[in-house]
Amino acid sequence: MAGRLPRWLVAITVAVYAFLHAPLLVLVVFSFNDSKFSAAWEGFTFQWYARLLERDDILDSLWVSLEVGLISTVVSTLLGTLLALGLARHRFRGRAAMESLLYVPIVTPEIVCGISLLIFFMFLKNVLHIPVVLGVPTIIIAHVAFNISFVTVVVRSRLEGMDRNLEEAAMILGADEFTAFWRVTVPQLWPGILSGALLAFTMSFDDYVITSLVTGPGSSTLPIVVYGMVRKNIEPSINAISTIILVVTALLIYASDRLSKPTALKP
Amino acid sequence: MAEPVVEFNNVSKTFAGQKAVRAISFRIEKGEFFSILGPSGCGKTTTLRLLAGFEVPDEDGGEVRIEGQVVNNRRPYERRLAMVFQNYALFPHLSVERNVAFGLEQRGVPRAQMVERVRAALDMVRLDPAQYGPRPPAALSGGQRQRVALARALVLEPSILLLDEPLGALDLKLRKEMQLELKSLNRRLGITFVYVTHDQEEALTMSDRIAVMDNARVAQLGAPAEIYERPRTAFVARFIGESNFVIGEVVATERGGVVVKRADGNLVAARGGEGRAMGETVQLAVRPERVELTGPDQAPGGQNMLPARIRQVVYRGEMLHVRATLGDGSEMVAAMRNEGQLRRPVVWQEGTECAVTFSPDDTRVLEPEPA
Amino acid sequence: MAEPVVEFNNVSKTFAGQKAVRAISFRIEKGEFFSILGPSGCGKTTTLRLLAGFEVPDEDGGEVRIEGQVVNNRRPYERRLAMVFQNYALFPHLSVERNVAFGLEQRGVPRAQMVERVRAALDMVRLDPAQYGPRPPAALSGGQRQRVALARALVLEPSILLLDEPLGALDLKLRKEMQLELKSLNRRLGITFVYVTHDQEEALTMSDRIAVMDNARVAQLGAPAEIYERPRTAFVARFIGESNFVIGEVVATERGGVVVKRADGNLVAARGGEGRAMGETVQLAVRPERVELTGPDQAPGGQNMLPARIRQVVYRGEMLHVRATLGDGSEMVAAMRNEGQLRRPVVWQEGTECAVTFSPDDTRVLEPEPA
Amino acid sequence: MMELRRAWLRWLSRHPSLRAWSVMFPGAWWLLVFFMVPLGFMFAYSFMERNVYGGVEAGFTIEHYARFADPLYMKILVRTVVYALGCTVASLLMGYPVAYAISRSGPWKNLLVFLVILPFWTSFLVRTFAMIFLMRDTGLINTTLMGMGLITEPIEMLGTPAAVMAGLVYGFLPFMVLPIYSSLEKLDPSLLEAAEVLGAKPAARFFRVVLPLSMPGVVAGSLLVFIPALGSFLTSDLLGGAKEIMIGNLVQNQFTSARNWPFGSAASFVVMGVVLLAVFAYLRSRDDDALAGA
Amino acid sequence: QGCSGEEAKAPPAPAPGGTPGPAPEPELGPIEGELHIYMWSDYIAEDTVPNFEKEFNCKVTLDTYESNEEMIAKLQAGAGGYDLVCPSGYAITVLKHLDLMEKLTRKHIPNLGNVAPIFTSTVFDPTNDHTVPWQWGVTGIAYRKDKLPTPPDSWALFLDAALKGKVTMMDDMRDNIGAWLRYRGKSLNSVDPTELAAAKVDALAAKVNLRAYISAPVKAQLVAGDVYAAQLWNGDTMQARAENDNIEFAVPKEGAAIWCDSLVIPKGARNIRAAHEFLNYILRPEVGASISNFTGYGSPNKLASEKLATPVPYPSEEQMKTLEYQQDLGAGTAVWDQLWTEIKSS
Ligand SMILES: Nc1ncnc2c1ncn2[C@@H]1O[C@H](COP(=O)(O)OP(=O)(O)OP(=O)(O)O)[C@@H](O)[C@H]1O
Ligand SMILES: Nc1ncnc2c1ncn2[C@@H]1O[C@H](COP(=O)(O)OP(=O)(O)OP(=O)(O)O)[C@@H](O)[C@H]1O
Ligand SMILES: [Mg+2]
Ligand SMILES: [Mg+2]
Repeated sequence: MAGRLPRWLVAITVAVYAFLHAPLLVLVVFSFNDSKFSAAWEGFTFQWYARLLERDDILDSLWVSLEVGLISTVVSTLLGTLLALGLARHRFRGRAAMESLLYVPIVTPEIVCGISLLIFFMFLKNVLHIPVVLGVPTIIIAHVAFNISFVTVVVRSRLEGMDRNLEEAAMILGADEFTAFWRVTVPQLWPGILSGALLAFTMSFDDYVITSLVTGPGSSTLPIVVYGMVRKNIEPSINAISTIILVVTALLIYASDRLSKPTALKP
Repeated sequence: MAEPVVEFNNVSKTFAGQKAVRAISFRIEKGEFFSILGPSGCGKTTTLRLLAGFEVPDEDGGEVRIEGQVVNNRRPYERRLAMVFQNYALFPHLSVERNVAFGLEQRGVPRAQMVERVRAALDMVRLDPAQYGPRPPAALSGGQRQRVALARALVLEPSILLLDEPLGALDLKLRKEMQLELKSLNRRLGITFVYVTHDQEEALTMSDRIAVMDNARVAQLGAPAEIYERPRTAFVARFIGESNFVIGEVVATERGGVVVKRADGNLVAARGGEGRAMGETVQLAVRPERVELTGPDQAPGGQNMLPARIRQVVYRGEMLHVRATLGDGSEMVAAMRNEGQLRRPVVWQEGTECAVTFSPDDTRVLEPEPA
Repeated sequence: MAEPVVEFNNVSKTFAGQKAVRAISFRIEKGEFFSILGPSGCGKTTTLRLLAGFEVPDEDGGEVRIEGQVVNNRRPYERRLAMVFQNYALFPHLSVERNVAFGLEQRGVPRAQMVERVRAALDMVRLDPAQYGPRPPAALSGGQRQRVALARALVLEPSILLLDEPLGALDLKLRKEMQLELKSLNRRLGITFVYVTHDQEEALTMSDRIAVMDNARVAQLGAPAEIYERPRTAFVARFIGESNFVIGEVVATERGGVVVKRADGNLVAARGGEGRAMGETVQLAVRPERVELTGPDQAPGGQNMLPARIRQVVYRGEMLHVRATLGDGSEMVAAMRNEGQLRRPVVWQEGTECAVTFSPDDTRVLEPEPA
Repeated sequence: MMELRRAWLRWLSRHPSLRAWSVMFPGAWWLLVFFMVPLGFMFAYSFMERNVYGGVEAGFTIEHYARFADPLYMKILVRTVVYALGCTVASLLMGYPVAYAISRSGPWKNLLVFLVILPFWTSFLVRTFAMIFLMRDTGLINTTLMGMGLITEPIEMLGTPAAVMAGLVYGFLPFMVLPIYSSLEKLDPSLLEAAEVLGAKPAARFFRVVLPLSMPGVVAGSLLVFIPALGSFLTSDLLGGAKEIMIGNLVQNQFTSARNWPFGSAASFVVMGVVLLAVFAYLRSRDDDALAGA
Repeated sequence: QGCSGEEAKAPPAPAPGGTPGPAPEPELGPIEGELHIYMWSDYIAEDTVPNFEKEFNCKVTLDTYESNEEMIAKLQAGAGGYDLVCPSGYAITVLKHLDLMEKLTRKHIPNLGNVAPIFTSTVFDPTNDHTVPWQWGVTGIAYRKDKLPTPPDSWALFLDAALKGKVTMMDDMRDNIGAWLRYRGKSLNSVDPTELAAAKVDALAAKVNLRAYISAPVKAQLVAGDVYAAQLWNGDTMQARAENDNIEFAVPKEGAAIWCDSLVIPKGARNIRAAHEFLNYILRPEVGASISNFTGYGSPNKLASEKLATPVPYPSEEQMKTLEYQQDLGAGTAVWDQLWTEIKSS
């Protein structure tokens, strides 16, 4: 069924993509604007990119953000997918309760989540004398905690109504539960896992409120730096770094999409 | 007798209050070609799934043994069997060759050998590895998918192979070729086959033994000829091949047989029926191909003979079925060899008076069906 | 001749560079029971899908007409047909009865009537509406699912009904019952059937006409008896039923037939073969059930006769196949009625010398296969 | 290693409920320890006395919950719910077609999915300021329209509810698109064909087959949009001119300017309670459906 | 890493003015490890930290926060690790109440005497025990002189219906309600219900004219001309003015908030000696001037203030009568919050 999409549907899709990307276009354009306030076009310049080289704090925080984003995405995607699997595939008492608990992190206001974690970490440190140091590890813990739910909800929706027969086929061919999960379930779930992971990374990469509360000296993430700069005024070097991130990810995505061809069975 | 490879002891399985398999027991010997035959929904697939380990018998639902070990709680991958699924269950994200290679990879077969075996398996199911190997299952026809499913199981050369209608989507010619391949694997490698099929001829030609299931129970278990020639119940007689039934009251019992009187007064002699009392109503069965038609007064002696009138001649390829109505309105069918209707049509025409004759040796007394 | 209901004119369909259907043409009359038969992967499903409108013919790929209108670009729901899919395609989110009701709802059938028709359709496929109606398709056995798919199409009583192996997962007995139901719908309501099946007997008994497909082409199109008795090519002869083949050089041509000389010098007379020249090598076919075995010197006159030696007797339920080796090592099969092997075994034993005889009238000259 | 793994699996297979929990354990444990326990502290806080310098003081009171009786807060709650609902509906109407188009776009699928999320790898504030630039009086949209002579006066966009809605939808669209996409992606095309040949026109096909089968994605997406939209606070400030207050602002303010932690916690728990009850009721009803069907 | 303490070649300390008799002060250890500063972003000149690092051979990490409460919450929870933080005036009061500040060791801050007298002994730290003033400013009105007929001199500007949609006020309850309290001649720290009720009436009257409640980001709109007048800080106004010299700053005649952010050493600081060195360092005239030149705000450092590129003169005695520091409202905060919520949601 290579049924072509109706024209109106294509039109809506294009419009939505335009809606999503129009602000990006502005952002990219203004990264070359010779004005500090992005008020109007004042002329072309590379100065904001040059300035990035001086702003160690932006680059440092970008690395922290990437580190936090990647690790927390991997961990939360893994845990969230397993949780979704357990919920979808097994019937046990209190499943609905367990499932609605999943929504707690989603409904909890960020500030409440952040402060409660801060208090919790300090409780561990000062009352239980567990040596907790605020910094990248605590940020990762926090991000995983609020990302698991998002991943689980998304993956769960993909699992709904999925055929168990394929896993059975894998098992009768000699794969145990782990292998069957990895070789068969994961590829079937892939769009769900990918969606969940993308959401998780996005939220981690863009979180300010919670991160600012559980971060420690010397581990600012990009949003913390950006929020600081933006509080006063959005300096175009932020546009420049955003542009670089966009271009690099777009290239990476394109390249990986090109490279990932199905592998043939070769000796 | 040697240790059976597979043993079901009183195994039951219930789905949502409905019994899909009801206390069935059987044993399968090593290297045996064991078929399960039965109407749709009788529990064949469930039986295979119990054996494969996808379903666990009910609590107190008996035990499944493989090579003497109770395996009720053994995981499927620990049972070292292979299975062809009724709905194929091909991995949609893997190419045909990777589907077939899957089990080999799990067993750690070296790469070079794997490629060779995958190619051989695809060849065996008549799929060109070069042409179909790299395709995704979605780009195959129904029969091609079924063959991939078959290849995926065969390539493992397991000691026990479960097949759930593995040839159902194939045309007759290919099916025959596959039957020969399967049978030769069975012989050559000593693989034990547990085979579900709807095709009776297939079951009859290929099997060492057949279990006929009905309504979650095993109705009869035996060698093909035994089941075909000596069906125990009306269900089996009707289900395997076709049968003519005669109902009557026992008027005489002799050694190895009875004589029955039909409602219209005609007597019919039959074999079997041990323990049936005089006056009891019994059902007799006789296969259409054991039935002869003669002129009303040309019936040979020593045969059961019932006067009849030809109702219809049905063309069925190799065979012709002639349906005749008896005096009481019931019907009997005689199967004749089709010797060419265009040139040498059968002599029987609708409305002709005739006699239906059949030997008492071909007539069997049936047991009553279980409740 | 009346306007055909369905017409294919040189229709082609290519998938990824491979022709799945190659310039096929045929016409189907109103109320006809038209079957498509052919080996796995020959393009049957693709043909049905072209007719249903799921596939569009290639550019310059001919035209599909329904009731005289070119429908190449008409959407399926505008074609007012119904179809049973090879893989069932039941809606997993709807119960059995809602699956069956789906098409009626689309047609705005009033509620009360709908319930009645759904119940009738489920009854027709032998599924108890009370028991199975509320179940989701996932809780059905394979054959039960197929029956739901069938009911879902039948309930609509469309003017054209496409069926892609609709009975493949059913046991023989049920299949026969369904065949009768389908045939009666065809007769009673004048529904035009386009029927894909692997079961030759099914095709032969039910069809008005059969198209035998081979490798994306129509190999022969005709009434069942014609196809069975007068296959045009070796492919059709081999594919429909079984055939014995004889190869030789034409040594004489007579009106309506030829005489052929085998490599071992034996002469065989056959019908057909118009336009074949002397000296040309031709292939002849004769059905096993038209072949008789006699003692080496008891062969009747006027028949083709080839000396042979019995190689094997194969038990096949209703029939026995006796395989005999000719002088040059080639093999011929004679099909005999099974008259009870336990009691009245055939006289032919492995190794017996015999004569294979068959009438020239049963022997047909085949056309050479297309490239 | 392998032996250990198999032994473990074998043992698990004999204990079905442990099997479920062994899969869920790591995630559940993380949620419990790093979310529920800390939240427990906050729950306790919501019953304590406020410390005027931040934090809480020992004591027990329900005054912070009682404060919700004030119509002021009810009004805020209702307004927030209206915005969140509007945002959910708009996201659904925009996101569903996009998700559908992506799921039917063959080899471009992954690329299109990434393009949906790509804008979100820039900072929220940066994006929002870019939107402000587009929407303000001397912004790109107005100057373009005026340049083309379509309007003479700039359209006032910033500071209107429409701008807030646009911002909310912008921010949450991927949360709608991705789950729907992932559940549409597995839709078996032969089901659509079956519907079509049974006479279903495009609309019927959509409402009777596609939509029900993608319902898990729609539900997940709607929850993932609606719930966070309830708690959003910056969008309405930046695009709406901060002239209205949402429940998110209220909570945020309690921890910042008002330094009233217990009331802030209580406010969050009230919202959480309402939402979770609704979710729980929904899940229960769905479970019952599933059981009735099986 | 391991910064070896190298005694600073600090300039000779001028005699500290107005400092009471020296109490015995503890000796501080050497400069150890890194110096962690936690402050508002963009609030320090770009050369300040590098020069310090070079001179004292001590690595400095700068982390930023966006609200006093965020910083207080972390200190309050006991998340130490910062050596210097930069609270606003009222936040100093909070930190004091929560006992989260270290006492300064004055002998290590010889430059303390450079601080202008009006920024010593403030209401927040009357004894100058804990704070070193950092930057000061006034919340007034930034306006486009080309768009307004006459320069504004009163908060009444925001009640002028003629400017409907062209003016903004800050999105902060203290600044906003405070302005309306001043407008009626009341203290901007008032908790008197009737005074607050009157302020609410004015605030609501202004709300209909306002384009938005918005703080610093209004600069771009001022530059672009979408907004003609905005309640804003003087320093931010100066930054905007650099882009468009039609922008001017006015302090309403009714009075306004003056503020002064300070550096303090929080409890739990690890590198107290380095923190002192840093405090002393920023009190150098040229360092202080560099910082203020960058931020656009005034420097509380008298010597630095004289060196500014664009002078930000200290308020006169006269002006000081109407300028007022925001003080912590204690229990009154809740009343204000309720009021602010009402204003926002009406
Ligand atoms: N989507 C596809 N892409 C590529 N090739 C296809 C596709 N679908 C079918 N084919 C090929 O087209 C040919 C005809 O397929 P079709 O499904 O019509 O066969 P069929 O006659 O129905 O076979 P079967 O009896 O096995 O169902 C097959 O060789 C098949 O591999
Ligand atoms: N998951 C299930 N839930 C409820 N009932 C089920 C389930 N699976 C199967 N059944 C029922 O159990 C019975 C046996 O099913 P099974 O699949 O074993 O039949 P089968 O003999 O393989 O039939 P077929 O030849 O049609 O495939 C059927 O009546 C079926 O409806
Ligand atoms: Mg089955
Ligand atoms: Mg097919």
